[in-house]
Formats: sequence, C-alpha cells, structure tokens
Amino acid sequence: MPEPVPAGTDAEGRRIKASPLARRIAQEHDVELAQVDGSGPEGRIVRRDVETHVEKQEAAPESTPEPEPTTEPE
Amino acid sequence: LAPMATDYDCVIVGSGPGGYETAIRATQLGMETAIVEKDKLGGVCLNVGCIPTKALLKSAEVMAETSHLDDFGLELDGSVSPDFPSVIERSRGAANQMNQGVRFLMQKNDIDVLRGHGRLTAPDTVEIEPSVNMDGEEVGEARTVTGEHIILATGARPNELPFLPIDGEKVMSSKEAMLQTEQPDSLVIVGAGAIGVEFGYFYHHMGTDVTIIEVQDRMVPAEDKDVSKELEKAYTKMGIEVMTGANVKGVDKDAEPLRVEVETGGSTEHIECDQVLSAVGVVGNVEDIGLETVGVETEGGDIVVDDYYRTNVDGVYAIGDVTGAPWLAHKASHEGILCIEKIAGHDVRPMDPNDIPACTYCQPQIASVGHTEEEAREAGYDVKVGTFPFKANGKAAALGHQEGFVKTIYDEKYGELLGCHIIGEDATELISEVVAARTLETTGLEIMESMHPHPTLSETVMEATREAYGQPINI
Amino acid sequence: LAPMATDYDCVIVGSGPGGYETAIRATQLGMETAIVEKDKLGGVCLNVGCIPTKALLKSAEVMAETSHLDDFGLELDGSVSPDFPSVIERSRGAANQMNQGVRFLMQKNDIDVLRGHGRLTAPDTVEIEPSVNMDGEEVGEARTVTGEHIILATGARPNELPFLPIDGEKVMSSKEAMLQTEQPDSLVIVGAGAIGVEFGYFYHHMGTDVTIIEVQDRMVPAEDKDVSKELEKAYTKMGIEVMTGANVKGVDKDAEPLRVEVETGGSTEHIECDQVLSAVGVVGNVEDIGLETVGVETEGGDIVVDDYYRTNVDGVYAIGDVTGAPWLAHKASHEGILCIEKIAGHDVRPMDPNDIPACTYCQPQIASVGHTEEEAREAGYDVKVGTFPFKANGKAAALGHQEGFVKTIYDEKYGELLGCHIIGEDATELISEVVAARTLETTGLEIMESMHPHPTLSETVMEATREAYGQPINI
Ligand SMILES: Cc1cc2nc3c(=O)[nH]c(=O)nc-3n(C[C@H](O)[C@H](O)[C@H](O)COP(=O)(O)OP(=O)(O)OC[C@H]3O[C@@H](n4cnc5c(N)ncnc54)[C@H](O)[C@@H]3O)c2cc1C
Ligand SMILES: Cc1cc2nc3c(=O)[nH]c(=O)nc-3n(C[C@H](O)[C@H](O)[C@H](O)COP(=O)(O)OP(=O)(O)OC[C@H]3O[C@@H](n4cnc5c(N)ncnc54)[C@H](O)[C@@H]3O)c2cc1C
Repeated sequence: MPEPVPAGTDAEGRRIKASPLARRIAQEHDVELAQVDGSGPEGRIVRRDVETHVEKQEAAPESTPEPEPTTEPE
Repeated sequence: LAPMATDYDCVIVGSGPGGYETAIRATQLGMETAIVEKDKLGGVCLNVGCIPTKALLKSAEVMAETSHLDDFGLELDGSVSPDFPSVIERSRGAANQMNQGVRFLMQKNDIDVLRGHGRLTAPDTVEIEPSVNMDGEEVGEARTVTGEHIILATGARPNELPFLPIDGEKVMSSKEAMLQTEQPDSLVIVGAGAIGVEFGYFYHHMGTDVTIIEVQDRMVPAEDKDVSKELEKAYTKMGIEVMTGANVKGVDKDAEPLRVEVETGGSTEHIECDQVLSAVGVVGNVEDIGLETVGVETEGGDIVVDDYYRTNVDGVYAIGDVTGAPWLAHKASHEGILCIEKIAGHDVRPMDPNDIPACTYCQPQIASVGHTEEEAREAGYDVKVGTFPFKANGKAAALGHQEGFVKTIYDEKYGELLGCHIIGEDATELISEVVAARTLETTGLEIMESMHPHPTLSETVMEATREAYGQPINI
Repeated sequence: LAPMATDYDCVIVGSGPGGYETAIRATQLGMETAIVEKDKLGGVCLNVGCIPTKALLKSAEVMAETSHLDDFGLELDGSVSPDFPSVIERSRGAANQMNQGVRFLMQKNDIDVLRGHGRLTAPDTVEIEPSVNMDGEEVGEARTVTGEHIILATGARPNELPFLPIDGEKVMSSKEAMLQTEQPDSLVIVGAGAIGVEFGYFYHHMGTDVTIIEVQDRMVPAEDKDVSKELEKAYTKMGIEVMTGANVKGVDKDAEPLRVEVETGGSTEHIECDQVLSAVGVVGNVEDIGLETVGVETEGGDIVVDDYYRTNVDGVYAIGDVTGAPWLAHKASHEGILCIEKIAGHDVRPMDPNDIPACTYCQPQIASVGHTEEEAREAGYDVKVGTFPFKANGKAAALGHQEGFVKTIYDEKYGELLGCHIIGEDATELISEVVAARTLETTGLEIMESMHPHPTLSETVMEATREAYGQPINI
C-alpha cells in the first residue's frame, strides 16, 4: 500500500506547500520539492510545476547541479 | 495617433449565467461594462433551464414522498394530488425570484443593461435592435455601442430533429414542457439525457404516463455504464417505460392520440400519446450575431475559442453554451470569469475539462466528474476502482433512500482521482467535495484521511475510496 | 526468555464506531483481532445515537413538509398525522439494519466477537464476564483473553445533573426519548446542544409542546455565534419555546404535570410539562474496566492519551468518546484507524482537532469545521470573513428552503481556511467539501476555482469564499 509522501521542508525548515499529486510525482522522479517553483496560490507546488521541472531536467541535464554521470565500463 | 476610446471596456452579449457573472467580475476588475440582452435577464438557466426545472422536480419529490407516508410512520387520512397549474406557478415563482436577483445585481454593480438583440458590426462594435421577449413584450431600442472587449455569451437553444419538428404544442421542447399549465395524460420523451430523464421523473410523479425513448443502448449515455444500468432499474421500478436502442422515425400529428413511430430491434412500433417532448440536446446561438461580418470562426455550430476564450478575431471572445459541449451553467460562468480575469492580466489557470462536474436531478440523482471507468482505461491508465452502495450507509438507511452507489476511479501509479460517479440520494451535492479535491490534486489517501462527518451520505465517497485502495470498512 | 504469546494481536473493548472500525482495519493489517462487547454491536452510535435519531428526524422532516403541501403545488384532501409508535418502530428498523451490518462485517473480517463486560486485569489481559444487554438479555460467558495490544473503546453515556436525576420515565435521557412509544403532550428539554435541539425538532413536529432550556446565553453554544442566533430565530418561528441564560434548579416529580423550576434573569419560573429530557452532555465509561488495576491515567473522567492514542501504560490504548470531547462518531473511528495504523508501523499524521467537523441534524441543519470567528480572532489571526445567505442560492429557491447562511473564515496572510460554519438546508453534507479542502491545505483561491455544479447548495460555500476575498458574485 502506498504511504502518504512525507512533507518536504525548505531551507528554513518550513513545510513546503505542495499538492499530494505533486508530492507523489516528485517522489517518483527523485525530485526535491525545495528545488521546484510553486505556481499555485501562496507558491503551492502543483503537479504541473513538478512535471515542468522534470521536463527541464531531462531537456538540459547540464543545467542541474547533479554529479557527472560516471561512465560504466562496457 | 491615440486610439479612439470605446464606450465601454467590456460589452457582453447575453445575460445567462455566463454573461451576467462575467459582467459582475468585470466591474470588480475595474472595467466599465455593458450587457446586451434580448430576452429576460438570467438566460436559459434562470428562466427556462436549471432553476425552474429544479423547482418542478422538488414538487415531484414531495409528491413521491407523500405516496408512501406510512413508511415514515405517518398516517394519511385522505389523499394528496398535484394541482398541476400550481406546480407550474411555483416553478415560475422561483425563476422570477432569481431573475429579479440578477436585475438587482446589475444595478448594484453599475452594469448598463442594454435591452435588445445584439450583433457585431465590427470587432469592437455591437449594433442593438429592439426584440420581443418570451412574454411577447417588445423590449429595447436601436443603438450602437463599442467596447474594447466584446464577449459573446449568447448561449444555446433546444436542438430539433429533422423528422421531429417542434411546434410547441404537440411536439414540445423543454421550454413548453415547463411552462404549459395543462398536463398530458401520456407523454413520450425523446432522449434520455439529463433533460429527458428529469422531465420523465417530473411528469411521472404528476400522474402522466411516461415513455422515454433513447437511440443509444442506455439511458444517460454520457455517464458511466454502471450508472446507466442503475438508473434504468430505478425508472423501470418507478413505472416509467424506458426504451433504449430505439430509433424514433417520426410522429403522426394528425392522429389523435398522436402516434410515435419507433424502430427497435429491427421492428417498428407505434406508441400512442398526448404529447411528445423532444429532448435531444442543444445548438449554439451563432446566427444573426455578426460572426460572418467580422469573420469569427465557428466549427460544427460552435464558436471556436482558445484556452482563454479568445476567438480568432482580436478583441472578440466567446464563453458558455455558444462554445459547445458540455452545456452547463457552471461551465459558462467559470469560463466567463476565467476569460475576464485573463483580459485583466491575471495569472489564470486554464480549465481542465475533467474538472467539470455534471449533474442530473432526477431521483436517484446522478453526479459525476472526470473519466468514466471505460474512458480511464481507454486513456491508458492502470486504474483501481472502488464502489460503495448507499445500502450500506447509515444516513441513507435513516432517510429511507438506499438505492444507488458511488464509484471512484484512481490511477494506480500516483493515486490521482481520475473520476467519480454517483447515483443516489443527494448525489449533486456530494460531488462538490470530489471536484474540490480534484482541483486540489488529491490522491485517494487524503480522501480517506479527510474526516467525513457521521452519519452523512458523504461517507460513501470515502468508503468507495477505501475500497479502491483495498481497505474497505463498511462493506 | 521468549515472551509468552498472547491469544490475539489486538483486543478491542467496545464495538461502537470506534471499536468496530478499528477491528476491521486491524485484520486488514494482518492482526488477529477480538472485540469485546457487553451490549449490542455498534455501540451508542448505531443503537441509541446517531442512526436512530436521524431516522426519527427524517419522519419529522416529512411531517414538516406535509404541513404545507400547497407551497409545492400539491393538494391535501384530508390530513396527515404522525403515528408515534410507528415512527419509533421505523427508527428501530434503521438501527437494527445497521446493527446486523456490523455483525456481518465482524464475520466477514474474521473478528472474534466476545460477548460480555470486559475489564483489564493486566496490561495485556482482559477478563470478561456475562452482562445484560439493552433488551434485558443476558449475554456472554466468563473467560479471560490476552492481547499484545489492548484498545479501550468503551464510549460514553449521558451525563446527569445532580439536581436532575434521570429515572427514565419522568426525567429521561436521550435513550428513553428515542425508545419510548408513548408521546408526551409537553416536554421540557434541558440543554440546547446538538442532542437537545435535535429532539426538540423531532418532538415538536410529532405534535408535542416543546420548551428548550439552556444555561448559556445561546443555543448550540459550541457553534459560531451567528449560527446560534439564526437557529434561535428558526426555532422560535417554528413554535418551539427557547429559554437561554436559564438555569434549571430542579423538577418537582410529585406534581402532575411535572413542575420544572428555572431561574432566569434573576427571577424564578415554574414550567409545567409531562416529561423532561436531560440532554447535558456525556461522561466517559471509565468505571469498572480495570484502569486502576493496571494504572491507566485519567483526567476529568477521560482516559489520557498521546497523539497516537497510547495511554501511559505500554500496550494499552484508548480511542473515541472515552478519551473526551468532542464526542463524535467520526472522531472515534478516525482515532481508532490512526491508532491501529500507527501500531502497524505506518507513517501516520496526527489528527488536527480543527479538522473535525460537527453536525446537528435539526432543520435548518448546522455543520461546522475549524475555528469560529471569535476563536480565530482570539487565536491572533487577521481574518477575512465572508458570508452568503441561502436566500440568494438558486437551488435553495427551487427547494423552498431559503433560511440560513454559510460563513467562511480565512487567514488574511496565507488564505488558510480557518473555519466554516453552515446553517441551512443540507449543511451536514455541504461541510464535507470544506473538510476535504482543509485536509488538502486549501486556500480560498482553490475553493473559488473549484467548479461547483449549478444549481447546488454547495455553491454557497464558493460564494461565501468569494465574499471573503472581496469578489462576491451573487450578492
Ligand atoms: C431544461 C434545461 C435544464 C437545464 N438544467 C441545467 C442544470 O441543472 N445545470 C446546468 O448546469 N445546466 C443546465 N442547463 C443548461 C444551462 O441552462 C446552460 O448551460 C446555461 O444556461 C448556459 O449559459 P450561457 O450563459 O452560456 O447561455 P444562456 O443561459 O443560454 O444565455 C444566453 C442569453 O443570451 C441571450 N441572447 C442570445 N442571443 C442574443 C443576442 N443576439 N443579443 C442579445 N442577447 C442574446 C439569450 O436571450 C439568453 O438570455 C439546462 C438547460 C435546459 C434547457
Ligand atoms: C442521542 C445521540 C445522538 C448522537 N448523534 C450523533 C451524530 O449524529 N453524529 C456523531 O458523530 N455522533 C453522535 N453521537 C455521539 C456518538 O454516538 C458517539 O460519539 C459514538 O458512539 C462514540 O463511539 P465510541 O466507539 O467511542 O463509543 P460508543 O459508541 O459509546 O461504544 C462503546 C461500546 O462499548 C461498550 N462497552 C462499554 N464498556 C464496556 C465494557 N467494559 N466491556 C465491553 N463493552 C463495553 C458499550 O456497550 C458500547 O457498545 C450521538 C450520541 C447520542 C447519545
């Protein structure tokens, strides 16, 4: 059974407002909510925001501060 | 060169729920606003649609309840019967109260009400000429006004089948069916959509012999299949004749009683009746409003608009029934408010068609939002479906209305609430929780976590969700 | 040394909505579960609480509606009157149906039902002895069972004022008031909380002369002040005598009719009546269940628990009415499910007391969640408050139930939905949208964005919200 996705917190430790769907999708794609801009009321993160974030990440992986992918020996 | 100033910031053509609510929001946003109306304020919805029909249905419901008072422990010494003209009069009273309300709102919000038939002569110009309203009174005077933004909210009117022309007496539209003060002994209703089944319920409880004929293979074909099945069961039990997969070919109007020709299962039947109600959808009012003059695009009889209700012509917008299905009052006003807020530069979110609820106010009531089970599967979702019968709900037992069920459809992967389908007592009110939850991007978990007061019918939504998640309680 | 295995993973004492729903959830979570019940399955709620009272109220509502059939365009030739014993019988029918349902659920879920009075003798041991149920039948047999987790869900019973002892005949509790088959000509109800006003509405429409006496300065004192005012207006109009700020001093039971002594505004009055209903809250069933034996802490008559319903004694939990106010069925089951999921190791979110809705099923109905306006201000919030009257709602007009309003309270800063208070038709169903939205951390903007179907009563929630945000439409 899927459990409720725990609430993320921002840099100041406050609970990040995000819709339940946004949280689940973020979890699925290993996205940290703190990196997503919320477009809903009071900056609430909604599904669209996470999806846009994921698309951007996929389109321009170099722009995200992720570690360089290590090349596996063939 | 400075642009020539227009008379108004915004001119709205049509004062239905789309038009009048948009006008109010426009003035709140600081716009000088005028509304053009050729008939009564409030449009179809208030005058010959939503409100008066719900008033009729209430009389029918009370009639239905008084037919088995002993089930409530009450004793009827004598009899109860509908006084048909009074029932109609009560309905008109509700319509008039609402209509007065809109008049008051227009005044309160400083909206200029321009009576008459409006027609675009240029993208920023509406020519108005006197018209005749539904009471046969001539209203308005000839004039021309300009507006920076013109919003067309001219609505729709009953559709007519070529072989079933509406004459308003023998073959009626919904309008005559709600206005006439003489009651037919028998009535054939063509079309088992929302309007058809609502009038079926109403006339049945007024004592008319009702037959409903639907060309598709089930009643309320826009709803989930299980809902159709349940409704058909209820109607048949009630004593309403229901024919599905039946094709009306025409009506012999010279015969007395009328003879309706129906093709069903390969053979032809003739059904006798006093009157026929044609309830086969609506068509947009796109004629004679100057669309061709200014070059506004239409498709299949609907004005074509983008996500923010802009037509292809700059400065000209369209909202509500005239933009096509679903033909619903709340869709009209939602679109209008969205349109005008976008014009005012607000950051608005386009409407998701799956967030539009649809309601049918017969008994048992029907309400739904989002995908049917079939649609969800066709859209490629892995779904988990949960249903819960009103029979197992405490309040339904207390009320003595135990027919029907709730069906909830969730996406297996993220738990998105893909659709909800309710048939049963008070369904039309229960759906609002689901719509709000969808708008807030709920999953099933929050619906289960949300404390539904006991005993309420709303618990069925939670219980159906629990079933979808494999954790049913009261079933 | 391996620990000695217990008979069950979980033993629950009490089969009210708290107990029985928890038992079902426990088995879903893979626990061997037993439930101990000394009376009927389903507790107060199903047998002498929520369900039977709502059945009575439905009869009263139908009676109320038939008293003005002409308003619906219907003609009554004769008369309608309640057959009191049949009304009671119908209510028992609803209770029994639900009670049978719980029996079925226990079987279906493989839960051992152990009849008799349960009592802790050790933190993991419940001693059971035969008891007598509400029908006077002896049930159960002596035995002792052990459980790794023991959940106390023993509920509560009507409170008794020292100067108004309940004898079940002249001075009744809610239980006798819903079971007796003889109807008093006149009734004094002490207490204008939910139970008092519900019985007031019921007996009034059965034809009894009703006086409601409340010591506080308003009816339903737990609700928002404006709601109290509206209810008092409605009750007075209905013909129910309401005395607030009035202190019952005692009742002369030897007098015939009874004489109730009331102190009000400095003077003393005597009210004559056939019967008195004491409706002054409930007290937890904490006696004779072994709390002292195993050292379970109580405070003010309630078992003390933490956020996950753990008592101070390891392995012993308590949920529902026995843990204190608010005494509500949905709180009991919510607590139970939360408690058992926590035991099962789930990551559960503690309940926010402001998410618990409260409902009163008189007409007009009352429902609320979160802070009252007063509480919100006292809590230091800058609030924006919006109200909307049912008078301006289309469906209310169609139904002919236009009394009441919705009041929404939002935080000025973030738009949090701090509270919602509804008095009017179908309030108890309308509140579920608000509860779900609160659970989903809505602001007013999403409530406005959510498409409320037209025409529904639920639109009033949206319209009140619009008013709070300074964008009212239909007012
Ligand atoms: C019997 C019936 C029952 C219904 N029940 C429901 C229901 O329960 N729930 C629901 O959501 N929907 C219901 N509907 C549908 C609902 O009435 C419509 O969806 C709604 O009225 C659409 O609103 P609108 O503002 O787009 O147009 P309309 O309400 O159709 O208003 C259009 C207005 O524009 C005016 N107009 C048109 N052309 C011009 C012109 N050239 N110049 C000036 N004025 C013009 C018309 O006179 C009219 O007043 C029902 C419809 C019918 C027929
Ligand atoms: C007239 C009335 C109307 C009400 N209406 C509503 C309403 O509309 N909505 C609402 O939410 N709430 C309502 N309530 C309150 C509601 O009934 C309670 O909040 C609810 O029943 C509490 O559930 P519970 O499981 O905690 O306890 P209960 O329902 O009280 O169940 C406790 C059970 O434990 C059993 N028990 C107790 N001690 C022992 C023991 N030692 N051994 C074995 N068994 C034991 C009892 O016999 C009982 O069956 C109403 C109450 C009353 C009196």
